[in-house]
Amino acid sequence: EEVKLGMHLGFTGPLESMAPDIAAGGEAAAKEVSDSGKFMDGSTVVTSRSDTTCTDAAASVAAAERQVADGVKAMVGGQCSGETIAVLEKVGIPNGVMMISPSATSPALSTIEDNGLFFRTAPSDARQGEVMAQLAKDQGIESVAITYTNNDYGKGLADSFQAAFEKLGGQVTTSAAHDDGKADYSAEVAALASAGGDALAVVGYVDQGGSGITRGALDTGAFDKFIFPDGMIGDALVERFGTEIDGSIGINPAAEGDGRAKFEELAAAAGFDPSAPYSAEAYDAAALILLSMQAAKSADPAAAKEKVMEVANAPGEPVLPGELAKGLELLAAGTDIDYVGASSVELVEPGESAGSFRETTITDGKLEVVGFH
Amino acid sequence: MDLLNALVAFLNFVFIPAAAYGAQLALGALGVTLIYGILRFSNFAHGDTMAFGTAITIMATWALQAIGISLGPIPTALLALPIGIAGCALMVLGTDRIVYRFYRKKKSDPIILVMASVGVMFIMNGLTRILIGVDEIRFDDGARFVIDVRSFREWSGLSEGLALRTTQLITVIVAVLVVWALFWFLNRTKSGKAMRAYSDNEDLALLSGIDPEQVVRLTWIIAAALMTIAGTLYGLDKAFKPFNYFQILLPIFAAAIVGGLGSPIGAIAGGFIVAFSEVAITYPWKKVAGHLGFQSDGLLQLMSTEYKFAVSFVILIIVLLFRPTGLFRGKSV
Amino acid sequence: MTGGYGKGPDILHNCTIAVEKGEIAVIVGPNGAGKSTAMKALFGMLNLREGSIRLNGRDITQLNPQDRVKAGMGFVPQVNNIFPSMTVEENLEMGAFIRDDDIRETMEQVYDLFPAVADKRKQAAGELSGGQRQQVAVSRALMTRPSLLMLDEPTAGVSPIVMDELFDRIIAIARGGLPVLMVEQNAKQAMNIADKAYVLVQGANAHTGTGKELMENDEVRRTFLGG
Amino acid sequence: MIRVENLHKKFGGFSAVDGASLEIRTGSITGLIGPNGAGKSTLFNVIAGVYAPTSGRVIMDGEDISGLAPHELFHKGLLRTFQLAHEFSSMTVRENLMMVPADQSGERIINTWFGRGKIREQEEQLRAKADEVLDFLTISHVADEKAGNLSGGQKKLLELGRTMMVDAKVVFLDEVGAGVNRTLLGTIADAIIRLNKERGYTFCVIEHDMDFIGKLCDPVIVMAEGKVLAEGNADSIMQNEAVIEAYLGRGLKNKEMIGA
Amino acid sequence: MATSRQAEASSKWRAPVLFIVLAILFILEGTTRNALFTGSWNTSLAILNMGLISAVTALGLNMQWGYAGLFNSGVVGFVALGGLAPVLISVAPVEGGWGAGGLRIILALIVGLGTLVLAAVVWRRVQRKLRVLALLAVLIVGFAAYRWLFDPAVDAIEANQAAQFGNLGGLGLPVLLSWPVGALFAAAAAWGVGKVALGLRSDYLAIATLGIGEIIVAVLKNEEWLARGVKNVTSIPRPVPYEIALQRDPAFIERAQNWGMSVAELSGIWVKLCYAGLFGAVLLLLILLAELALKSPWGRMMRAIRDNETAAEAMGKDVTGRHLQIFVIGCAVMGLAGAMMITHDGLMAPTQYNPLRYTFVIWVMVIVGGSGNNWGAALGGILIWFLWIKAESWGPQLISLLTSPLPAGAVKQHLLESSPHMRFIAMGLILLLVLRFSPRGLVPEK
Ligand SMILES: Nc1ncnc2c1ncn2[C@@H]1O[C@H](COP(=O)(O)OP(=O)(O)OP(=O)(O)O)[C@@H](O)[C@H]1O
Ligand SMILES: Nc1ncnc2c1ncn2[C@@H]1O[C@H](COP(=O)(O)OP(=O)(O)OP(=O)(O)O)[C@@H](O)[C@H]1O
Ligand SMILES: [Mg+2]
Ligand SMILES: [Mg+2]
Repeated sequence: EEVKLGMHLGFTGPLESMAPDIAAGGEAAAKEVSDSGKFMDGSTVVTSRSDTTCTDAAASVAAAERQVADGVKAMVGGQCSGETIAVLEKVGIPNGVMMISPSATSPALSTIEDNGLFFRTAPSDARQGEVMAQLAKDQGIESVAITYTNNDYGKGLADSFQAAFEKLGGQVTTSAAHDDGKADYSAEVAALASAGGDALAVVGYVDQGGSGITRGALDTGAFDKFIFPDGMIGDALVERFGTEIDGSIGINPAAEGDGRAKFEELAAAAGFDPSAPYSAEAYDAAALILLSMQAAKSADPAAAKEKVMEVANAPGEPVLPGELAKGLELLAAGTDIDYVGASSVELVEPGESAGSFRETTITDGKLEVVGFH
Repeated sequence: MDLLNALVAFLNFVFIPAAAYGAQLALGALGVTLIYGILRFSNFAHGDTMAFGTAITIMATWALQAIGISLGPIPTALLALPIGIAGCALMVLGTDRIVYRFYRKKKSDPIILVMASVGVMFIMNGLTRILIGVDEIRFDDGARFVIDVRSFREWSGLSEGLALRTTQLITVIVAVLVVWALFWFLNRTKSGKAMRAYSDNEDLALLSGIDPEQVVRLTWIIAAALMTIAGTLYGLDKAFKPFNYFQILLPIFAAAIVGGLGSPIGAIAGGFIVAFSEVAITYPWKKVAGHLGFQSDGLLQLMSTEYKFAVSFVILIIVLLFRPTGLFRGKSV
Repeated sequence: MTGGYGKGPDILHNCTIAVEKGEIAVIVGPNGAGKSTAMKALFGMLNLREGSIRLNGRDITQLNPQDRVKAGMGFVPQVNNIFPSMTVEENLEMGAFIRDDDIRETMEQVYDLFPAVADKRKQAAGELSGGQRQQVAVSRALMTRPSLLMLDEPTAGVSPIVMDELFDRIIAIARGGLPVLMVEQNAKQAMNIADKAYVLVQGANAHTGTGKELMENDEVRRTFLGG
Repeated sequence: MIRVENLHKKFGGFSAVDGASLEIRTGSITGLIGPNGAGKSTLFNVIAGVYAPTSGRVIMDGEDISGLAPHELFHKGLLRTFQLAHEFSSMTVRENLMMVPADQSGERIINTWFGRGKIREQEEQLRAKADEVLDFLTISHVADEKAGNLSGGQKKLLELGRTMMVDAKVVFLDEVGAGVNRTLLGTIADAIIRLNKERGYTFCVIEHDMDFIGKLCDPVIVMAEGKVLAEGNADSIMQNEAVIEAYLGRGLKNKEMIGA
Repeated sequence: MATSRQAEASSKWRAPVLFIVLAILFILEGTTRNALFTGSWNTSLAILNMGLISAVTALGLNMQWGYAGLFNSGVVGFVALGGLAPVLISVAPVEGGWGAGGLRIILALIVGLGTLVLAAVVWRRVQRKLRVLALLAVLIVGFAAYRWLFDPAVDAIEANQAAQFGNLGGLGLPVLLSWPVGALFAAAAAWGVGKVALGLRSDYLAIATLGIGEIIVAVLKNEEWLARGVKNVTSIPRPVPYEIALQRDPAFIERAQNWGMSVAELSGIWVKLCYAGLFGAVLLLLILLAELALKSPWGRMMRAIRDNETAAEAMGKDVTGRHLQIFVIGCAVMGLAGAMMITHDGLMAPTQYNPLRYTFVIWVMVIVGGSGNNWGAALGGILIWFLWIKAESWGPQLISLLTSPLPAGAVKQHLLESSPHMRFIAMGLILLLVLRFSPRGLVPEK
């Protein structure tokens, strides 16, 4: 049998530069499973890409319909929350297609009526905001300025960070949005500089406005210490700013263990950037879909969806990236597994990442892991 | 001392960035205005053509860097510019030959040309991405700063810093040079006047012995040069990312319009007006006021930065209400 | 010549027009007869379906307009005959576009001829009054120093005094050896100075003769020249 | 009656109309002549509401109408034609005429949905009227042509035709004659006289053809450099030295060269 | 200028034939499965539904551009405003939302508007010398009062159950009611915009409206109290049944079995057909009204104004008034389309309103279809939307076809990776081809 898996991501549009690495993560997992020959009695996995445009719900829905017409059983996606909700309501649920999003973080997805078909390996904004606030406080930061990318991810995370930080007694001097892909960020930088603060929290994307703001803040000497959440963490960050951002804090979902290292090896072999935001989550999303099908012994999402939580969480034998064959074997043998994956997957109801986070500081122009939370 | 601090803060956060941004917009607007003035349509492919020209310049820069050529403190990309311009010129001339010429011959409505330019925009948009990818690319080398914050603080002893990037300085200088050259060309040379004549009355230009196709070619070549220069300077100063080049179209058009479409001097003025209004009106005066002795809890911000481009558009509309064809009397089709 | 606009019907039907050195030829005819169309056809701004155009014995039917300018034809169209946003002086410079020699002398001559134009030399031509524009348009064509001057209703909208001046100039130009072909509605004056006149009706030659002859022809006078 | 009081219109620093005062009597055919650039068209444009006057007033039947918009003046019965024809180029010649009358019930969008019957009736009347006007102007053969394709003179006739579609009080004609065949111009003159006699239109006519002016106008007002230079009946004007000097001239100097 | 509007004699069969071609495309999409089509009625109908909405939007734009020559490039803003209506009308009320500051906000808005009106009056009435001073005084006082009323109310509303709501909430009325309300929203905004901006000329108006469109979208993004801003409003009620409910309905299951289709598939098709019926009815009604208006003296007057404003004004037509009228009507139609779209998506996400998709593509629809012709605009709307969606899969396929002769390697790899961007190239090519071979649109104005 040939199981079709869709990579439903924003290949064009504002996040077009992130999508290829995310897709590559998902495809790597699919290929690993397919090549192992152990997937559902020698079934193969075929992936296909479709474009969500990230912003245009109608186009995303139409593309997803096409995937379903092509016989796709499950999708890794969507990439952005709004479009994901539309696809879930209009395509996923009516057709009974399972969707695991690597990057949609909106709280609305937690409460949505999803018929049990939707999961996400991305952490929720609320939890990350709290961790960020705690870390900042621990580093002795008393006041911060926040700039966030003007979408539901940025706004949600900025809000939860602000609430948590203020609760801990910190002061938020300003919280202002920036739009991605704009020509110039001088005005934003000037405003943030004027508001001041011990550090600047850049809730954005590393290859988008987030970098533009950081660049401006550094060049004008407005801030020299930054707090970077998951959208900003990646090799691109240190490549771009190097030692200039020494002493800044980074937070991204990951857990202790060698999941991450294994994923990096595997990505190097497959030729994509493992540090790119959400590509590890995409690997995990694809792996979870396929492992749960294996557990259910059926490619039918209706059956597989029941197994996702079981496969993802303890108890069971831990499975890391690159070990999917082992996971398949164990499941075939009826043994329970605990999929850890590249981003330490731990799902809580209603099917989203519990969120364990890795704290890094930037030292000598490198991301240095400090601890896990 | 505090007065100086206030002044430096203003220069550092408002004046210098706005001046550089204004120069970038002005160069872009100059190209838009030229095409509008002479070929009589709003070229929506402008942003994406800028991206295309820049992409070629970047590849040439890489080639130069690979063989070890550099300009010392000045970015190598400037050396690669002629190649980028040539590539971009070939591209737009080809586009004109395949697309626009047909409508020109048929004397189509300007709107048809505008729509054709939307088609070209889509294609350029895809081509650039296929050529060089969607990722952000930095290609500036040489010295980053003419003045940097730390050394300025040490030198001056002020608490505020001042930064001037090499690219900012180059942008402003190049903008001034280009504008001057364009003026000289349009108002003093025979070819330049022929271009204006053509834009005024095509049939009569023909009757005066002006070869329309030659005028059109010349226009496209100059426009390609302007687009590539603008795109490259912008990319040097910020970073190159194809997606942003579509987004910059909006402020560029705003600049061209405030100044008056078809008027080169208007394009320059427009660029600076848009840039300064975006940066200055949304600037929180808290810090400057603090240095001047007024402590304030609020940010003293007239308008939040979320609405920054709204500011430039409101200015645009007000200008147009009082001067319907822009500050410097542009044309209208 | 036979021809028409685009794919539309023929507007000129087998129409013949000729002018010799030193002559003034005038075309008259009712509105819409095809006079302007004939002028445009001579200048190559319209596709001829039949017939040919010769200049000094050379067949120029295939030349494009700007080559005809180089071959020595100067033309003032009936409408849109100036560059509105350029100054009057620049309009004249554009008239001399194909010339590489010094144009100042010609320009002075033209200014002498039309003092009203000289007064406004720094003003944008689009801001001039109707009659002033007309003068600028004729001036522009003179700047080419053409070997054939074609004027489409040069006196429309100019005041009597200027019209007299214009006709005077045209006579002088023609006597200087430059053939002049013009369309006129001010038929009485035009016929007076015409060496040759054509009456065009619906794209075809209806009457041909010297100006005087046609003036004396009752029928022509009543139906085409008025009064 | 229309009275212009000390009217000024400046473009930048240049006074195109510089203190003109004149009167157009009801029922007259007033001629307005003057050298090129005297400010005649500008004066028309100010009266017709295209430009606001820099200073001065325009009074129509005792009411100050300076600064009113052109369409408001139209409703007060003041019509004008343009020196450079302003046709509706993509519409047929007949439509150009049919669109003129005001208060067509079909011009209210609501009626186009709920009052079709009445519209049809009105349209038939308009059509008949337009055809009548076209006939009169000898251009009925181009009734279904796009107006943009007309010859220069035909466009001029169309301009005039539009003013004949409604019952105007005052009609301003800016160089109807320029570019119009002289035979036809004679016909137009007759038409103007007839409209003036039969329907009581008042006319104000700018024209450079002195035969036309002579045949038609009384009184004639001469403008020069933005001011009124002289006024009187056609004959006296043609004898007026100042007018001859500035405007009429003394005929062809080179006449003797003709036929030489 | 005028030449391109001249009709080359075009056959009266042209429009029907093209509509039949379009229908065939949709039927192929629904029935045949190959490289070009998916062979799924679900896909076909999904495209059709959005196509119908696009057609309505295009119709609105066609009224402004095609009838009156108004270059509105702020389509995105008016579509977005219309989209606000389903949120405010049909979403369930937020507990405590109105109580927290609803009245105060309304008061603030009234004060804000009042200030502007007063400013305009002052500008007109007060004599020259004092004008600027008086104006500034009114504006400053008004702005201060507005902020004093507005800010606390916003804070209170946004603090109310911030994570889930933080907005005013809707009225819980039937969603179909929100369609005319969406039209009203857009019309009201258009009236204000038109009062200010319609004096501008062609391209200047274009850029001004482009900016206004962006400003409206920015308001929707940033004013959370209104519709949650970028945090989106989801689960907007539907006027048609839910697939899931149908799938559980025994009668429906039986019907599916009778017809030999899977329940999931039939439920999808059923729901989409319901939408198609609603959207189609709206579209046809609008075309009918528009055609009646256009083929009457009103339409003639509009064309005259489009052709030559100066002359129309001299012929007694109130050009400014008519422009305002058609601008408001056109925008109302766009607002209606916006409300329909949000109802169809079930989601209000302001980040989706980008000008490329909601302004330029709509323009492409009108021009390709044939500006000035209602049937043309509708045809263009549906066709371009079809191609826009299909380009998503055709683009990559085209590139894999083109690269198939290339040897495997970095270049081929790079090209394949870039294949999503073929979408734009394909779209551009289609546009250029249509413009080339039918520059006045597929169904030109007569
Ligand atoms: N661009 C055009 N396209 C199609 N038909 C045209 C065009 N220009 C003129 N015509 C038609 O050609 C015919 C002759 O026009 P032309 O301008 O040559 O007349 P004319 O003799 O110069 O008249 P006038 O004395 O009024 O200027 C007219 O019937 C007119 O409708
Ligand atoms: N928009 C304008 N800007 C600047 N100057 C103008 C403008 N319009 C007219 N003028 C000037 O005003 C003067 C009067 O022009 P107007 O058109 O009224 O003359 P006219 O009496 O109608 O002449 P003609 O008989 O040649 O039509 C001219 O010198 C002209 O240059
Ligand atoms: Mg003619
Ligand atoms: Mg005049």
